[in-house]
Amino acid sequence: MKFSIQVNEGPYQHQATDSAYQFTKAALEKGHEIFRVFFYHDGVNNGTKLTTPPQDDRNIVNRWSELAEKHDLDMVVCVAAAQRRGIVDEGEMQRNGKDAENIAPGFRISGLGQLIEAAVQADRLVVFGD
Amino acid sequence: MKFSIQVNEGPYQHQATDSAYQFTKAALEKGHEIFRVFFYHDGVNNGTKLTTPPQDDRNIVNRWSELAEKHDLDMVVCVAAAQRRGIVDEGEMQRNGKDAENIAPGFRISGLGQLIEAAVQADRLVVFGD
Amino acid sequence: MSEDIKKFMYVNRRAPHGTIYAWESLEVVLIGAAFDQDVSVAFFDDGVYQLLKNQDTSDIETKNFSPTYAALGDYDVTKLYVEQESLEERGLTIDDLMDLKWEDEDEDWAEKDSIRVVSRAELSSVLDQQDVIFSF
Amino acid sequence: MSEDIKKFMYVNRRAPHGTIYAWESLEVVLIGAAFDQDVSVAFFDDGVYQLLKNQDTSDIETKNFSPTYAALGDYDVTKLYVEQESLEERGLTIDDLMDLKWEDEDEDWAEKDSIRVVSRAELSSVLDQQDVIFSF
Amino acid sequence: MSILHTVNKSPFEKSSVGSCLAHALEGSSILFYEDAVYAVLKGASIEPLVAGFDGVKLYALGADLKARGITDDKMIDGIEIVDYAGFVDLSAEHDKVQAWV
Amino acid sequence: MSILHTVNKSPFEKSSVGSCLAHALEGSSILFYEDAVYAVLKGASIEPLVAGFDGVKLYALGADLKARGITDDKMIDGIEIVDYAGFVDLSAEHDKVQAWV
Repeated sequence: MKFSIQVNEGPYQHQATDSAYQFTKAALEKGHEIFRVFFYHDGVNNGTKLTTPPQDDRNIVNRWSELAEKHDLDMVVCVAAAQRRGIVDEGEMQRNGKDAENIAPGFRISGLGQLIEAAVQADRLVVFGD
Repeated sequence: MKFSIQVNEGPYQHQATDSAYQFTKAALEKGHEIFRVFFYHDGVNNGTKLTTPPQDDRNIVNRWSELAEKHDLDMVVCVAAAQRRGIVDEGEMQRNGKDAENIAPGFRISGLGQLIEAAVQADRLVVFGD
Repeated sequence: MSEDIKKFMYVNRRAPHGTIYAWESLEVVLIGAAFDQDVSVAFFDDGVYQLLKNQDTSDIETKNFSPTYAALGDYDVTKLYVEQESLEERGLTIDDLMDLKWEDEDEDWAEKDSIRVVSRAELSSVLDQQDVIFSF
Repeated sequence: MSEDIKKFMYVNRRAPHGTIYAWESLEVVLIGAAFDQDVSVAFFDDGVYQLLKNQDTSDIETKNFSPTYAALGDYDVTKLYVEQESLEERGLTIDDLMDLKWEDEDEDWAEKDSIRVVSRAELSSVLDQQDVIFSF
Repeated sequence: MSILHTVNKSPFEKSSVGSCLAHALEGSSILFYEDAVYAVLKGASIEPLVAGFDGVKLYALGADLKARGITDDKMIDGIEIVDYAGFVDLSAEHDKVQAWV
Repeated sequence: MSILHTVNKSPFEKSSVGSCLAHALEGSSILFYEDAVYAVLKGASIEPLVAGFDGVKLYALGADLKARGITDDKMIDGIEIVDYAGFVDLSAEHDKVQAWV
C-alpha cells in the first residue's frame, strides 16, 4: 500500500516527528511504499543540518536523512513554511539574498502542491502533529 | 522596574513571541529596564537570520534585532536548546564542525545559568509560551 | 497523476491567531483548489472561532487572514461545515459568523451560502464519507 | 550579583515525553541548583505524570530523563510539591510515583522524603509565597 | 503577596484556564490574553465559572479581543480591558507573574 | 467506510480525546498514542467515558505506554496494545486516518 506522511512539528519540542519517523520506518519494513513525507508548519525545522543534539540522545535530523537515503524517500519541506522559519537551500539562499543555507541531506524545498499531490497519489495520508 | 522575559516558542507557529515582543516594547516605552530576554525551548528559533516571511507579514526576527539595537537589549539564546534545534553562531559552528552559522544580529548564545541570573537580578520574570 | 477525484476534507479544530495552524491550513485549501478534487472544509471545536466576524489583528500586528475565507467561494470551495454543538458551547450563533457566499454557475450565478450548520451526528457522518482527511 | 536569596518555584504542569518541556524544565532546575536560591518544584495537573515509576523510553527511542529526578536530592532540591487533587483525578496515588529521597546533613544524613503531597489549597498558598515562578 | 496569573489558551482547547481559576487565591488577578480571551465571551458554557469568580480581578488584553472579533457587547460583565502597557503595569503592581503555559 | 482516529494528547490537558470520542462512529477505531495513552489509565476520572464506549475498537501504542510507566495491570480492560507495525496495519485496514491534532 502507498502511504504519504505529513509532519507538523519540529524536532525535539514535540514527539510528533519521532512518531512519524517510527511509523514511516515500520511501514517500509512491512514492505509498504512511502510516496512522500511532507514537512509543514514547524515540521520544516526537521530539515536543518545545523543541529547538534547531546551524545546520549537520538539525532532526529540525521535519522530522517539516513532513512531517506536507505529507502530513496521523497522528503519535501514546504517552501512557504520554510521561509517563515528560516530553512534555506542553495536556491532559496540566492533568491532571498541570504549568506548561508542549512538544508539537511535528503530534504528538498518545494510548494504546498506537493502535499496535495501526496494525498491524491497515496492510498493513505497519515498526519503527525501537536 | 527591572524585567526579565522568557520566550518558549519559535516565530510564527505560536503567538507567544509576538506577545513577548509587544510586552517588551511596551515596558521599554514606559521607562522600565529589560534586564534580559531569554529564548528557551523552540524560542531559540527566534534567533535565526535565515527567515524570509511574506512581504505583507511582520518580520519577527528583524523586529527583535531592531528592538535590541535601539535599546541595547541583552537577548540570550539557550545553548543546549539551540544545539538541539540548529541555531548556531560562529563559535558553535567551529566547535560542532558545522559549515554555516545562522544567528541573527543582537542575539547571543549562552548557558541556562543566564536564565537563572535573569530571574535573580530582575524584579519580575515574565514567561511567554504555548 | 491519477484521474480519480477524491473527497478531500480539511478539518479545522483550532482557534485563529494564537497559533498559525488556521492560517497555514487555509493556505493548503487555496492551493488544493487547483487540483480538481471534491473539497469540503469542517469547522468544529475551536475551529468555529476562525469564522467570527470583525477580526482585526492590527493591534497584535500579525497578518489578518480572516478576509481570505470570503475568497473560498471564488476557488470553488463551497462546502463549509460548521458544527452546531461547537457554536452553542461557545455561546455563538450563525449570526456571529462571516456571511460566506459562492455563485452557482449552473443556476445563472445565483448567490448561495457556503456555510452549512450541521449537528455533531451529521458532521461525523460527513467525515466518515471522505477519502482523505487533512488535519493541521 | 545580588546577595539576596529568592524563593524560586519551578512549575510543572505538563506530561513527559509527548513534549520536551518536562525535560528542559528539569535541566533548568539542575543548573539553577548552583545558584543558592530557596528552591521548590511543583507537580500538578499533568505534571504529576513526570514522577510515575517504571518509565522506559527505549521503544520510542527518546532520551529517558526520568531517572534524573532521583538526583534532585543530591542537588539540594528537596521540596517537591505534588498536588493530591491532580493525582486523584488521574487515578494515581503516591505509591505510583518514584520514591525520591534526600539526605539531611543537619540530622546526621538521615534519609527524608522529597515528595510532599499537598492539597490544591495548600499548593495555591505555596505558590503565593514565592518570589519567582518559572513555567515551561 | 499577590500573583498576576496570565493565561493564553482557549478554555475549550486546553485545561489551563480551568486550572488557573481553580488555583487563584483571593487578592490575585488573572489576565486573559491570546486565545484565552475566548473565556470572556458571554453565553458560553464556561460563563458561570468565569463570571462567578469572587475576590479575583479579571482582565483581558484588548489587542487580542479585537483580533478575534470579540466586541465589548459580547463580553461577560466586570472584566477590565487592558493594552500591552496595562499588561506591563499589572506585572509591576503584583509581586510576581505566573504564566499558565 | 471506516476511520482510524489517532489521538496524541492527554485527555486532561487538551480536549482532543473528548472530541474524538464524541465524534467516533460505530465501526471506527481509535488509537491512543503519545500523551493520549494516559486516557487508558484505570481509576481516572475519565474512565467511564473511555471504558463505556461501545461499537468502537480502542487501541493504545505499547511503546508510548512503556515510556510513561503504564503497565498492563493499570490499564482499562478491553484496550488492545499495538506496536508501530500494528499502527501501520490499522492505517491500512481502515479507509482513512483522521489525526485529532
